[in-house]
Amino acid sequence: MIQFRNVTKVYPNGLCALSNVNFTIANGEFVFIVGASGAGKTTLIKLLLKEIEPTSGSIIVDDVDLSSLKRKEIPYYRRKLGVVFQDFRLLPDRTAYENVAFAMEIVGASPKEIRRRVPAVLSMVGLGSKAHAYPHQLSGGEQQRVALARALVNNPSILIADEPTGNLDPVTAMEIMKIINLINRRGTTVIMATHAKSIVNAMRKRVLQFRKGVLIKDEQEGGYFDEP
Amino acid sequence: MIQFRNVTKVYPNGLCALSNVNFTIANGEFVFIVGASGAGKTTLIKLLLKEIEPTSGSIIVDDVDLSSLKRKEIPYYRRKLGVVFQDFRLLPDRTAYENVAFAMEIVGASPKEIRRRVPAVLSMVGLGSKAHAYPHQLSGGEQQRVALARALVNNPSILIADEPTGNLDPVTAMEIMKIINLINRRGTTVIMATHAKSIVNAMRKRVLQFRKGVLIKDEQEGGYFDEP
Amino acid sequence: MNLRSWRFFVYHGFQNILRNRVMSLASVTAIMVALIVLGLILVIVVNLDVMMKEVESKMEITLFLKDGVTDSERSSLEKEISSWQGVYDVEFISRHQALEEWKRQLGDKGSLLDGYTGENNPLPDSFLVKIEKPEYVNTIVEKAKEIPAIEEVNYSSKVAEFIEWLARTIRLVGMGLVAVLAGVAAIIISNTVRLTVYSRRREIGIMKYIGATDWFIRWPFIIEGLILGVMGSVIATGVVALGYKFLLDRSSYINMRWGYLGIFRLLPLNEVMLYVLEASLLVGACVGVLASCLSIRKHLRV
Amino acid sequence: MNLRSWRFFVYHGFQNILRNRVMSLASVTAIMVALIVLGLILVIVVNLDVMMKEVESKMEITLFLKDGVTDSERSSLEKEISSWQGVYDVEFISRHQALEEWKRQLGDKGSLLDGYTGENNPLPDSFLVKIEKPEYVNTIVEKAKEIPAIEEVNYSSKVAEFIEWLARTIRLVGMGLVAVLAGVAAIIISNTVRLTVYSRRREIGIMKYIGATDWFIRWPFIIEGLILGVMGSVIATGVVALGYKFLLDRSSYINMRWGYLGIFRLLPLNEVMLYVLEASLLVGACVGVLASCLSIRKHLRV
Ligand SMILES: Nc1ncnc2c1ncn2[C@@H]1O[C@H](COP(=O)(O)OP(=O)(O)OP(=O)(O)O)[C@@H](O)[C@H]1O
Ligand SMILES: Nc1ncnc2c1ncn2[C@@H]1O[C@H](COP(=O)(O)OP(=O)(O)OP(=O)(O)O)[C@@H](O)[C@H]1O
Ligand SMILES: [Mg+2]
Ligand SMILES: [Mg+2]
Repeated sequence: MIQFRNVTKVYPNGLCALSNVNFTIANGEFVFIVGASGAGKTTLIKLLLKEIEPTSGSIIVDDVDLSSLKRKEIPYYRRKLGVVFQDFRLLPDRTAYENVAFAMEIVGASPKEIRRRVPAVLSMVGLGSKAHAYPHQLSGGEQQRVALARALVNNPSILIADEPTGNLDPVTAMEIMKIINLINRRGTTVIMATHAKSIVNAMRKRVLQFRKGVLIKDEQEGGYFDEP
Repeated sequence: MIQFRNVTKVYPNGLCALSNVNFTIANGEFVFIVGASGAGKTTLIKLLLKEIEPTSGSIIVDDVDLSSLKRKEIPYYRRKLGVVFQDFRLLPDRTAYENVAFAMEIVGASPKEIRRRVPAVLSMVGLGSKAHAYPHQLSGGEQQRVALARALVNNPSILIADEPTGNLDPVTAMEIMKIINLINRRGTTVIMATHAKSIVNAMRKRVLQFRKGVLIKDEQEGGYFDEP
Repeated sequence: MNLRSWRFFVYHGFQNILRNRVMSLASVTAIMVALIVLGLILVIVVNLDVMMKEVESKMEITLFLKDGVTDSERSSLEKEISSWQGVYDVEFISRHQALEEWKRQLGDKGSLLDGYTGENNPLPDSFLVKIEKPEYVNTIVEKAKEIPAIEEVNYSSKVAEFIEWLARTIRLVGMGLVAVLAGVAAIIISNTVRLTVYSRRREIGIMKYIGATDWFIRWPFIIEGLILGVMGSVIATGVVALGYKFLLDRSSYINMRWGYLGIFRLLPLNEVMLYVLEASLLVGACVGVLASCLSIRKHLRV
Repeated sequence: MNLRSWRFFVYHGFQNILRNRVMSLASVTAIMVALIVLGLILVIVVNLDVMMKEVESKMEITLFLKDGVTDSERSSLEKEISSWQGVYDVEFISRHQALEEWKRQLGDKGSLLDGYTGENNPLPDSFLVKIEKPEYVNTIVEKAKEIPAIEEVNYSSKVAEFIEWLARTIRLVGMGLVAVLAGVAAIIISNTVRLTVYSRRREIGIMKYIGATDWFIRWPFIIEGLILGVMGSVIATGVVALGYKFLLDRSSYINMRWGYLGIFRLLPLNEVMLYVLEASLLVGACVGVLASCLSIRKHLRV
């Protein structure tokens, strides 16, 4: 369960990226975070990842207040989350395979397990043939899918995806959404920030819409609402 | 005028990203480059920018064969092009303003001209208020718009944009497309790689569609054709 | 930390080096350069040290005789001393000669000594003993001290004192220089590693965001630092050894010209190089590891 | 390249430094450290050089007299020489004394000279002239040579020869060390700049892709290298100067102990530091610029 309680984030330069945000996401839910460019979607995800701290308010994940997490506990908390970053954040000097394997090495998986699971996840996102390419040898969409594979490989209990289809053509995007939906059906909570109106409208899931840091809509089975 | 003549690009690892591509783009045209992820769109743009060399075939821009360009002439050739890169390529240690101003400094614009033009272009892409933020302080869509502003600031005769709306919500994306369309009406050739089906279908411009490096469709007033 | 993790760290330590060849090469070069200088200084100091000790001990020894030693005793003593191993000349200097010499040394003020003549002469008779090789000095001094007719053994002089001081100074300055250079090496290496880490701060950030623990991130860097340090020190020792070998091969000429002074004798290769290898391995490894540790710390705060 | 471009380059050179503080600090430290070592060596060599020259020249001079110089001529000559500036002692050594001394030096083989006695003695009479300060040596030698009664002027000896050799060796080794360290500094600085450039290869790439000419990209880096080099050398000179000042302030104790040997006299601060400043500015600036040039070249090939 994820809870945002009166969360406000003001960046050091005085910009208020989120103001007084409240919501609760139950385990196993599928939630779209939408909003115009600069609305605060990525900020919300960074807060959830404890990459940045809220200026006020508290964020509670599985009954733990993130602000009470000790430095040492943070890595273990993050392992619960699988994250697809908007800027991918792949290790530039490792191949697609190694990038995904690295996420498993971190949690201490055995080499055997790694050899079994990594190729499976890579071919799930349609990159079976590109396993040994370095990020700079991959197209934008391919990099994005490597990021997704890395997020999924450890079977996280929460999948957070920031614009995971931004660099994908509609067909590939739909395939990716099918995978994410499948993951969600197996019990993983999914939080996905996106601009893809067609996807949001097609999936009919819960939608949290932001405008300039304010949560303006929280709708079950919602659609993408174009602001004036 | 831009001409691709039997252009083939095989990457050093043996991957054929473009095979035997032929097309001609007249001055002042507006062309969408579409295709699935990994179809070769970015490769095409990199070739046009002389960032990479074709394996065979020739690329002719304004009657000059790119392969005949001397090292010294390349920068001057590139100044004719305004490019929005898929990965933005902003200078991380300069503000939005400075990134755009830098493109003008390169061509030797006067400080006065720079002070006049940069804020105008930034507010055109809707970033007037974010002029003094560094790239890491900007959201994904904002960075993309800085990249667009930089591409436009020198009034290039050819605008090349790789996925310029990938990180933008539909409303902002439409505004950006209006700007690009306006630029095109003023006589600038526009070449835009994109996945945004709705935009392609709405604009009714010439569409070049690629599949695995092969040009499979070249249609005036075309639409986005979902492959099976 | 189980074995698998360690294999992982070592593997990635090496992989880091191979993947970032430019950086690694730069680091190794910096370490190597610093350690070459260190080695050079060490070689010079060790050699100078030994040389100076030789000069110091290659002194003439003066044996002062007791009063009332008879001429026959004297000449048998002279014969005995001459027969000792390492002695190549024994010269008798009578108290009268000694007085003359003293007067000469005093120059102007020689007249002060005019009061001393004949029986008045306060100086003792003495032998001036010249010694072949410095190794014998101590034995000879010991032996001489045991002879009852000998009052006192004196093997120092103003010049000897000065040379001693010079040796001490060179040793001191040399050691100081070595210390300074070790510091220099440390700064350079830590800078290099800091740059390496700095240039990978993005990577470090990524690792953190996908749930790597601090130590998991740290170890490969530390091992990388260790490897770089050890590589640098091995290469540096090799270079210094080659240079020294070259000098040794050439030293016959120098010895030909100045060998009779007996002080320019270079130590054998293996003797010197052991010091150098030890010192540079120690410095290289420690500094590599320390530099890594310090450098990562800052960038782990995310 | 007009004035505006230059202002732009210099501005961006400085801005690069300010924006990449970690890198710049690291670079300046590396340059500084290298130049401090360089300065240190320079200070030592310059001082040793002067010291050794002093020791060399602080010799006793022997003036050999012509045959047939009468006693009265001799004593008036002795008085004249004594009156020369810088002479503090003149001692007459008769040919007989000289022969005795020679015999003594030959030791065992002294008997070879037994054939020489009285009129047979092949040695000339001589004066042993002791000189206050080394500056006077040359003048005195010149003056002495002009006196008709003086056959020959001899101011060298085995010891003098050795000291001369030592001085030459130290000068040589010192110069070699300075050369090596200049090389070291060059390598370190070029490494540092290479790392800086390497870490900005993305930026360089971006500039190229938006149409910047090679020189437009190069200049700010070159100016950055220049600034870093100059900064490093100024700081290094400062540090060396401070250290040297400290030593100077302390040197009174050393002078007290060994001053009578007259060789441990440190050169005044400004005299030494001028060398150091010049050398380190030159090396710092040149290497900074060269390193930048070389480093950028590779990354401009895109
Ligand atoms: N480090 C920062 N310092 C200052 N302001 C920031 C920083 N990061 C983001 N911002 C600002 O906060 C606002 C919200 O940014 P955020 O990245 O959350 O937007 P977003 O909803 O993800 O937008 P997009 O869809 O374009 O990615 C933006 O206006 C942005 O400029
Ligand atoms: N440097 C490279 N070395 C090897 N293969 C490469 C390299 N760059 C791209 N490729 C491959 O070439 C193909 C075309 O890549 P390109 O970047 O042109 O695709 P794209 O059409 O832009 O895709 P996207 O929409 O995902 O950005 C991809 O399969 C990619 O993996
Ligand atoms: Mg975002
Ligand atoms: Mg692409």
